[in-house]
Amino acid sequence: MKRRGRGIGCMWYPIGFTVTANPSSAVVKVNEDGTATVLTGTVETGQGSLTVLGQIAAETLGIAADDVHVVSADTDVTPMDMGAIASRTTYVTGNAIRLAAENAMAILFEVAGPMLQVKPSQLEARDRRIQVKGFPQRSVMIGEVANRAQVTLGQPPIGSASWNPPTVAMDPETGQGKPFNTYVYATQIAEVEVDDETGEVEIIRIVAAHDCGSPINPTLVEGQVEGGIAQGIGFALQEEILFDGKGLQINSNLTNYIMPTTLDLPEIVVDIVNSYDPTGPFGAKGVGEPSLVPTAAAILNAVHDAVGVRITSLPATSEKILTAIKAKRAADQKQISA
Amino acid sequence: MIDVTIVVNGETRRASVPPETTLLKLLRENFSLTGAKLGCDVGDCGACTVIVDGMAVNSCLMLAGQANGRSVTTIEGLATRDRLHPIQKAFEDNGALQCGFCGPGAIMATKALFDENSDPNVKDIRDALSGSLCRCTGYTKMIEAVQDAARILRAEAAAKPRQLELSK
Amino acid sequence: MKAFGYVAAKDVGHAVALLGEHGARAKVLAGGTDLLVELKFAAHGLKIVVDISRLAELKGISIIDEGLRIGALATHADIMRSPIIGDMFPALADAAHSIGAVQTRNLGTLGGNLITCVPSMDSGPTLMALDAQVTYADGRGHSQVPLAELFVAPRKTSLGPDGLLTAIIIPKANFAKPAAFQKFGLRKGQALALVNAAAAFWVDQDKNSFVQPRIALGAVAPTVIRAPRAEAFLEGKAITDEVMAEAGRIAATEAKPISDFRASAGYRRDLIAVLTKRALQSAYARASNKVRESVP
Amino acid sequence: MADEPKVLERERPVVDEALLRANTDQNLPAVARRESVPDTLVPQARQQTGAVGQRVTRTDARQHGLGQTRYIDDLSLPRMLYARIKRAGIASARIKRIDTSAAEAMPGVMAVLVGSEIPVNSFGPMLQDQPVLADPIVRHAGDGVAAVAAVTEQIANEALEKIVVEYEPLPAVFDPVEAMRDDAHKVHAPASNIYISKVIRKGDVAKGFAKSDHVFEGRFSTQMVEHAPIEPHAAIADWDANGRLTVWATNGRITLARSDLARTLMLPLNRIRAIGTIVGGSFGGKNEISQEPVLALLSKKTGRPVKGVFTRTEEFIATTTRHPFVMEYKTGVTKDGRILARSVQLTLDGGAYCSWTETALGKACILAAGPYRIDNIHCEARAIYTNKTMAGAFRGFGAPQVCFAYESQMDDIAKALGIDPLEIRLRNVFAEGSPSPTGQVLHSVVVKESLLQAAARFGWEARS
Repeated sequence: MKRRGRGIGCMWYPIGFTVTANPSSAVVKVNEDGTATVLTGTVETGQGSLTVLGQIAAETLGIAADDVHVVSADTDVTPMDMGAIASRTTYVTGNAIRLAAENAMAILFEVAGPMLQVKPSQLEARDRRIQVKGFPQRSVMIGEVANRAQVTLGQPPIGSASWNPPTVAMDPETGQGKPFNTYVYATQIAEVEVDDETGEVEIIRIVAAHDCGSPINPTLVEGQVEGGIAQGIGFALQEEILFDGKGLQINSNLTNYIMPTTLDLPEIVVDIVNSYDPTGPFGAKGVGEPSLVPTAAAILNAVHDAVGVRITSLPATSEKILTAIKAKRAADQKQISA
Repeated sequence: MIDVTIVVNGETRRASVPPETTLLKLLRENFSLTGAKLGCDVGDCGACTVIVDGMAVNSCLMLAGQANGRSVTTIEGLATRDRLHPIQKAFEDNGALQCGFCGPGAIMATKALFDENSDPNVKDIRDALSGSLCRCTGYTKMIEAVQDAARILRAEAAAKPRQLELSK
Repeated sequence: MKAFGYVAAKDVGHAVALLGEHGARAKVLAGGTDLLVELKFAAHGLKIVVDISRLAELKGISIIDEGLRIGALATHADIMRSPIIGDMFPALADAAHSIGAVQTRNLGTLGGNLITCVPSMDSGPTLMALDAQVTYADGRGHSQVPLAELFVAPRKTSLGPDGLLTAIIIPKANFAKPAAFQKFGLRKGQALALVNAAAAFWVDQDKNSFVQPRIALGAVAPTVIRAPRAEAFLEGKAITDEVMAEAGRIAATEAKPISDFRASAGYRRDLIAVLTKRALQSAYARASNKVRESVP
Repeated sequence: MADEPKVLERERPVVDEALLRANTDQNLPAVARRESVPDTLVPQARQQTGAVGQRVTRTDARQHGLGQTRYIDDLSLPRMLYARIKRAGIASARIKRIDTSAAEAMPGVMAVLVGSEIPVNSFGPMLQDQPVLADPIVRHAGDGVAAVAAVTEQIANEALEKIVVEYEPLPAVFDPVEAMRDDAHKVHAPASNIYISKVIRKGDVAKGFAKSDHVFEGRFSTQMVEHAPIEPHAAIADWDANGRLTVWATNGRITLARSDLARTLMLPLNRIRAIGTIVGGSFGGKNEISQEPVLALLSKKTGRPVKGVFTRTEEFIATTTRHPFVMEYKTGVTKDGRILARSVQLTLDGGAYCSWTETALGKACILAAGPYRIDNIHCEARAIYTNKTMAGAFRGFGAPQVCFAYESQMDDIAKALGIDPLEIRLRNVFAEGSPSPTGQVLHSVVVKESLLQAAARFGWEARS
């Protein structure tokens, strides 16, 4: 018989390195037509980081994502970056790019001030224009300002900056300290069906509500969470590197290392929790790693809800679950007969 | 060495290769068509998927000699100079790919699905993509993209006869 | 892959001659989904690969005097798409569908699947439950044997070094015999069977009882096997859930599953009982639907 | 975030005509149509300001879809050679002798490399305990022992078979709990197998347990997992005539890759250029160097660029994995489900080398108590060497393991006390300003909101 159950997994997760400095540097160059080029030493590993970083630069410069080109991952060309790790790119590299863009913008404001006959501090960048705060009709195209800065005044609008999340070392005896500058939170709820004759788990759906601060790009946030859940499902139910008695791997291939396929994944619903972190770029934190953290917990709690067995060792293969179901039946029987 | 003549993306290509050359190697190394990827080399991951005589196959599991005289479509053969194939467009619009390495294979598997079934349901789509392993996306947006592409292609197919009429 | 020679066989005779000439140093290439994997990993001393994939005489699915002939080169996709099979032997189409994924089903052939002779093959049980025969060619000409006689041991068939499987035949007497296939793997897509099971039987409409029941099991013994005691138990019995469950339990005692990294022998036994029961139930559901369809 | 997004007119002071043409040529993509997005946001997100918050399509999506993204294995340089690494295939041994002569004599083999030729044969983000090629101790079966560069991959593979390695087998230890015993084989003799430990202590757990109405204990364990990116590790090294090294690598951290290369090769940093192309999936598995120094030295030896691409088998046996954990949880609660005390012991199986274990251990230890306000916490964690594939960085750094444990126990507690699983979490979760287990005052805390939002979307209703 198939039995349904539901389970919650709730978690917290930090952004950036543990205590250790993990700076990012960035260079933002506003071109003489008002487009921009960003240099970053991080690497695109599929998360969409270059897209997000371009959006952060664009937002700061008051231009559109398409106006920004991001150059990355070349130690001869791009400034240092601790890289695509620890869910830190949006938060740390994003802050560095925001600051670098602000520095480039400061040059443009200096140039635009006289053009608009106001002080630089009265200016803002918006809709590809530099405009007087509160008087959007008094404005000039960014490209015009950038061109004047570079070609007429000889002050190319180039900004660079670094950012490192502030931390406080942990006491070696008690671990007390501030290892990270910020954390994200998430809940996933799984609904499963367990076949009590075979132990097979079918995941019906997973609902995820993740905090990533304010999302820079909701599509990419959802993509991270959906992908993390798929990895979490593998971690919960299927995947395990196995060794023989001599320490040689038995299943070192994708035939026998059981990664989820399209047919193994349920419907996934992703919600982004309304949140704003003032320490992140435009309120953003990160989302890469946390996405898979609560998945196994949610699934195993749902299995427990469905058939009343607590699986304490992962992966919860159908064999483990059936064995536990049989043991529970035997124990229940005993209780009845006793 | 064996001589093979293959129509690749509509163009007749010839090569002389050692018999143990797979179709994947032939495409990538002899024809410089690097869209199909080597992910596992044993037909598990589907990153090397191409269409041979209308069928999606793992090009890592086919010898060049087996493909001799056949017609092969690779990811490079989908878009025209002016236009993305609707599947490619839908994958892009939906954010269906992340690292992108499985993309060419998944898109070719989708193309083969549409050649057989213009109105697939989610189950059909999951079945058609079960040979394309993806570690990034959880397949969710990929499936949405396939549904989108199917809608676009059906709409285009429905519009075609009308356009012909109008042009008369 | 290491170097080897390659010949595209012109016809069955040519292929058999090449196999006879090179013996163990020749391998047959049909779909290639197993062979290429083997060649990529094995430190083979292979001389030649005989490509039979273009031999038209080994293709096609058609009705002949003896029954249904499935050419050895019919791919799993061909079997899934065949209207004749869909109509008469949906269990066979289910088994084909459970193999690999689209890409490998388009390449992999029925003959190739059988000839690998791995215990977990998905094509074997249903065919065995339908009393299939296989035809083959070798230096002595053409022969036909029951499928069960093809299987000798894991990765070992009864064919000689120059033997070439040519077709699979399901006898006419079993046309539209209600049958079902069940498989249990470690995942739903691209799964290898931990256990698979097929059941086929006629229903005596008056007594609602089992007639000529067949149960075949995969991945639970050195080769695909029948479960004769379970079959004998069913013969003539009224069809009930309890009887089908009992047949499953008997079948579990007839198998000799092993423990390996995928599952323990004990778990495989549990699965045999469940899958056998479910195959019987599902075949019975098919039989009932057929009856309903035929009622005007 | 900025105001209402706007689609802008393309109005350019300079060279606008050319730019306009360029933009039309690009056939700018629209973004996904999703129910939650107002229609006005859908078209031309790439053209909108403010850019933040938009469903902008990925900058690499077009090339991904066309199959035009160039991953390392798609690149090839003139006169490029192919490298393969011979793996030990034995988990614990001393290499007595390596005979490469037969391989070197093969036509098409251009160079062979062994560990003793590597200037500084060790690397690692925290402890530099991992050899580039084992010399002389093999600590897990996936250790590389020799490498070959040849004109084709096929020849390189055949050459590997001709390299003869003579091993003296050493005792081995595979179970982390066994490895902690004094008499266990020392993976990095004479050092202890317990190579990192960490403690977090807050309040007084003994008192907390004493005050608790119920105490729950549980032991949980998790397995070793592979990142399994679809793209295998790949790199090309080109040591040019000026003594400058360029390395294209599937590496998510080129800054670190360059310093590791400089260290292992004893080169100044300015003579190394590390380039990361788009990586075909990492998940933490491509956070450190692996074959890059080998390729560099083979390139130096041959004066030709050298490419190396891991096989799928090598992806499993020769790259990092997720740490298996053994976790002991003890939790004291009041009868209404408030957690008063939690003690946790974590044992991490680090495999043969440290890699990113320190980070996994640290994060696991900090996060082990869960997102809950608990006044009394004691968490101890230690990492253990075994003769297995090394564990390292993997999406979540120990958090999925501890979350599995603390959330499983949370449901057990809820069930025993007859409290709804959602409710018991709501009673315990952090709020804005809550102190963390390390005494940090937390800000931007929305854990309660995430619970309520997920529950609402799921349709969670308490059962009586």
